[in-house]
Amino acid sequence: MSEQVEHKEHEHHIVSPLVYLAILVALLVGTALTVWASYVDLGVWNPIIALAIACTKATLVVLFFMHVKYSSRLTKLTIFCGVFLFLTLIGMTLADYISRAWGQW
Amino acid sequence: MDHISPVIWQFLVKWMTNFALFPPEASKIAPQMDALYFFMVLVSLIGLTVVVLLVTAFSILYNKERHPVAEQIEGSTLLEATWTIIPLGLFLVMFVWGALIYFRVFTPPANAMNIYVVGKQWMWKAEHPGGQHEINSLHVPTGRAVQLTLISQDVFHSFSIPAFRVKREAIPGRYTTVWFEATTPGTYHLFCTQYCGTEHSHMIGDIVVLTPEDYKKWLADSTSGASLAQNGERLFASLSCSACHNTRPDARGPSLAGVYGAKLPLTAGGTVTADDAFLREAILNPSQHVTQGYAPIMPTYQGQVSEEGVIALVEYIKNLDSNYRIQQTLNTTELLPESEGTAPAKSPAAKGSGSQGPATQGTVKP
Amino acid sequence: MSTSTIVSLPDQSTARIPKVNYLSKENGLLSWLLTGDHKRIAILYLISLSFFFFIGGALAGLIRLELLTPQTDLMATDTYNKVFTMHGVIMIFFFLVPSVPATLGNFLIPMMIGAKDLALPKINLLSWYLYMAGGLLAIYTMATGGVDTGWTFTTPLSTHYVNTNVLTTGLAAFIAGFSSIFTGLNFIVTIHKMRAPGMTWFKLPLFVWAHYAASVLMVLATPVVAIAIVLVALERTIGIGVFDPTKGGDPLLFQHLFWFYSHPAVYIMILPGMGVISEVISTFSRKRVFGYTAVAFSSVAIAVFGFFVWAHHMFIMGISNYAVLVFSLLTMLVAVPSAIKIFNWSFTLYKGSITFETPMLYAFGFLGLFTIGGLTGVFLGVSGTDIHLTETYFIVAHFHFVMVGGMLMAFLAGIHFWWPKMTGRMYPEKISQMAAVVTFIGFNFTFFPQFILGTLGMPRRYASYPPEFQILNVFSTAGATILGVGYLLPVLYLVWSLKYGAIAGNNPWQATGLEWQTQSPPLTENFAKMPIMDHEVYDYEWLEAQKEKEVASVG
Amino acid sequence: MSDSPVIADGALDATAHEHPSYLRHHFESVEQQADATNFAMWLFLLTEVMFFGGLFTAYLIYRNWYYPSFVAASHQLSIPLGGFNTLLLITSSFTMAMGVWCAETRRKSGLVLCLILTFILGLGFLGVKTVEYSEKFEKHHVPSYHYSLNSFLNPDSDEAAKAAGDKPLPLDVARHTEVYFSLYFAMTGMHALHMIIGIGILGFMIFRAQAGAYTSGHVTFVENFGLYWHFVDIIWIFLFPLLYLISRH
Repeated sequence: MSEQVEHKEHEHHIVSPLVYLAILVALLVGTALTVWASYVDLGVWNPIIALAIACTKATLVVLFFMHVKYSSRLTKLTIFCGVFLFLTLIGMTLADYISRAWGQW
Repeated sequence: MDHISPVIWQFLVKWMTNFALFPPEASKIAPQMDALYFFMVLVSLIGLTVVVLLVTAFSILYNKERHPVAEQIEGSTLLEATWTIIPLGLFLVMFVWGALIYFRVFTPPANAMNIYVVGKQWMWKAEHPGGQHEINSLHVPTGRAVQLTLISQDVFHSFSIPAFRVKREAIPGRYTTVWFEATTPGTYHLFCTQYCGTEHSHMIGDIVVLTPEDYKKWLADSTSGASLAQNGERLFASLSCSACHNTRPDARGPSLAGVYGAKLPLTAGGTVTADDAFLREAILNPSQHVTQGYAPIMPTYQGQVSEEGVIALVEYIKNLDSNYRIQQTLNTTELLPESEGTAPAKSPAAKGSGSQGPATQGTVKP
Repeated sequence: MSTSTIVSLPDQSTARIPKVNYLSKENGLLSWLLTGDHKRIAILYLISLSFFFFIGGALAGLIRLELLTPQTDLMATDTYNKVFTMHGVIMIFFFLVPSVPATLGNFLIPMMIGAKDLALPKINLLSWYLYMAGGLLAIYTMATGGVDTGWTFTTPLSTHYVNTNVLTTGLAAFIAGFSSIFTGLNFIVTIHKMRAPGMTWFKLPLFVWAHYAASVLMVLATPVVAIAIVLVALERTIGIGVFDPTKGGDPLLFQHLFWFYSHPAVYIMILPGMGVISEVISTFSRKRVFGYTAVAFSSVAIAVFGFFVWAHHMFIMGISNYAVLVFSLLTMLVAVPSAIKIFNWSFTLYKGSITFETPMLYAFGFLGLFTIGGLTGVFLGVSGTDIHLTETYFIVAHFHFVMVGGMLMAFLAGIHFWWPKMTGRMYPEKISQMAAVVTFIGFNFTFFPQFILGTLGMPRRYASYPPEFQILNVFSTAGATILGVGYLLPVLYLVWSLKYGAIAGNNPWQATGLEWQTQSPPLTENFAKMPIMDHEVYDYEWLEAQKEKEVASVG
Repeated sequence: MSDSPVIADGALDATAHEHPSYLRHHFESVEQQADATNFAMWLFLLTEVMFFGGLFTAYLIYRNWYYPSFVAASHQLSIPLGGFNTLLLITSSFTMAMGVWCAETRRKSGLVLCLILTFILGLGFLGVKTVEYSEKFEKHHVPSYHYSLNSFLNPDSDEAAKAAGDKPLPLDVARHTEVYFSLYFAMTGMHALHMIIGIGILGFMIFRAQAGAYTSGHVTFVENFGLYWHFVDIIWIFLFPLLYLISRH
């Protein structure tokens, strides 16, 4: 339905090289940041920060290098489904492992 | 009669005499499980009948001869809602009922008698607390809650007693438990139901349910001389466990008296209830379960003790109500050449935070 | 059966199979092996699937023969173990998963949505080659000693305790998995991007909806079992320790990963079958499917919920009790959409104008057997009864009711239903109706006793069993022979009909789908001109009007 | 319901006018083709996400179980090498994105250059990985029957462990480093496999690009390969902190 209309309206968007360059710099800074953060003792926050930086970097790559910012709703929905199911797999499996430690009932 | 082939005749006779729709109910949980089972069968039959009736009736009423022109109908939200909500409601009733039974099957009562079962390719080995061993059979008394603590030495096995309606996997590397209370004396099937390799179908045995008197007799007849805890004690001594786990003031390990069932604070943070599974883990992977106040110096015993050995040790530790037993072990240890102990400490006072005592048992996490 | 029939065959004296069609366009083996035509690939699949089905069926026959007596007298236990393992592997990975999607789905989805082909024809051909590579590897495995882990490859049995061909079988399943991923991916892209003008989502036939739902499962679930197999292979070869309890791994993790695929996999197997049933019941009651949107969305609901229930295969395996509660509850929810479907199909018959051709008989068989299969699934999803019934013949019976009674019935319904479209010729009606009835009877004889056996506690995968179970096993084996006849008959008469069957014409069933509005067998491009969907789906009034117009223009 | 025939005339208009050679017969238009293949690529990446999903699940579970072992084992990895590899891969992602841009704006020599750069960076990554792997081989840190616990039991004998200031691990904790290395090799190995496949395709693309295949308006292949390459990059973005940067303080 909507896609038929959609792919007419979304003209092929060409991202400027300057944006790519900016993203590259951001990614390199992110890498430096994550290495630096790992040497600082932040307790439980260490892995959380590392993952947060990684997620940000991944989002940047997905949005700009992979053009998702300029893509159709269908592509965005597809990625959302993928991430959702990925989290389901991890979340529900981990839920079993974590709740095993709660003992019998 | 002579025109009926004898083979078929035999077959029919066998059928008539052996025909059963469900196994005998020989445990306390069996009638409860069967009640749910028959409720579900009933619901299924009604559901199936409704579908079959609908299809048959419509096929007769609206076949092409009777009803040459079809009437186009979009659907009916009301009807659809009906057959969404009614099945959902029924399924939810079954879910709750089933969950209650699941809860019962896997929550042993506090006074249950514990029997250890080790599964290995392809046999079941049962270890009674009194030291009786059995292979591919299990003797249990009626009227007494029996808890099985299962473990496998190699692959997944599954300990299934259809007459009791209980079944539990024996997993390598971890204890699992199940309990039952037998009600009717007799001999019942024991199956391994998880596929475990070549001789899977021969990993079977008998569950012999005896009256309490007969059971006592059986226990007396089949004793091996030493109880499981005594075997554990011997092992405890020969592995030099008592070199550290003693009651001396300078002991390097926590005293184990009364440790079973206590809540222990861990170095890594948090507390843990010392149950069978924890004791097993603490013997095989001690460094990850260090009790607060002690250095992580205990060596692992993985690969040095068989599952049966671990079971004996666990049983021994479980039965250490006071330090008296350890004292005795210590005395035996002194006979061993590598024992470093001097005279056993006289003070029977428990040392260290290792044993918080069963008094704290009431504060189990909900 | 019934005297009235809707087959409106063209006059036999003048009827001809259209000269130009996808079968006659090119000749020679190469034209088949290098084809990009979805219809030809579907035929390739149909032939190879049937081959694997009969190998799997022969193995099933051996299993039933061995179980005729309580002793292990026909074969040794390890032979028996290999036989049931190969039966499972072949039937699941090489028959059930690809059965309806790869044959009927491949053939019909582009035609139903008015496209010339699937979006990625080369990928489609590639998935057939992957399928064949996997299948032949499985056969090779069987010929060189087989494998005896059960189709579930349970660790640590599969990694450390057997010395049979686990690696090659795993590789075969891995390759077949990618074949199924590519098929699913192709379907999703095609359904999204290749629909004819006017073909909106709610004008898609329910067959397409069901395939869409199944494809989502194929694409998202299959890779998880792929990685599980890779890890098993690595554990077997170089001895890494992800699942190995002696190294600190957790064998239950393998089960989690395996069932994350293998539970949705049963929906991959059954959903396309449900799509077939929707088409067949609608056509032969000449009526729009009752509650089209409900049936469409229930397919999607099954696919979505299907992802969240996998651990109900592990209720007694030592997962946490809290997880048992959650997964059991979710399992109850996934049962509901199937119930909706059953009732909607039943009510499609209401005020219809029903005829009883073979596909309809198979569909009725499906309704009954799938109802039983689905309801007994609830017995296993409820945590309490699962304790007693799991790992026994009850589960075997349940699975076969759903898969053989459901999926295979649907597959046969679909093959008969679209046979005229695929080949341009009718199958012989009387004998095929008989075959449908024989299958139904044989099926019930074979698998119903297994429910009782399971309740009595007979464990599955046993080569020998206590003698008191013999009676029911004899019933089951006797039924299997009837079932075997029921499956052999269609092969014989369908092959016969290729040459001697009556010429079908465009639309022998007076069905409404776009695939019926073109010649049989269709052109390589499917339609002479690009179709435009200007009517509703299952629009029998539109079809009537079309027919009148045709008559008027001819007259 | 209208009575118009299902087969419409004029629908063939789209194919009536001249269409480029790369338009496959079953598509109506170039956009439809590009859209469809792009969507297919995304779906394929979804399967890849789930493929790695199994590994990430396993990683998280065992990291929770055996945290001390994971810490000690991760100290065996070299952050400079890993960081350098991250740098290489991110840069290669950038050059790949630039390649797509060159293809879109029809700059042939630019495209070839970008592809060659990506190719070299990718090879560089694999080269560094080989160095890392061979070090693990020498130290017997590859999980197998020859796995050695020496670095963890006597950290003083091991440079990396000494540098990280590791204390000797008890035997049972040290044993579980094997689980870490199992996952390390499974995850980086699968990643490297994807790199190798990608580099193979890149090599093929360089030749095609030199022949001008992607600079005549048909950029789908380059774009889709770009998606794959970026995906491989993303996986590494997660692998690096998860495997290398566990508790370095």
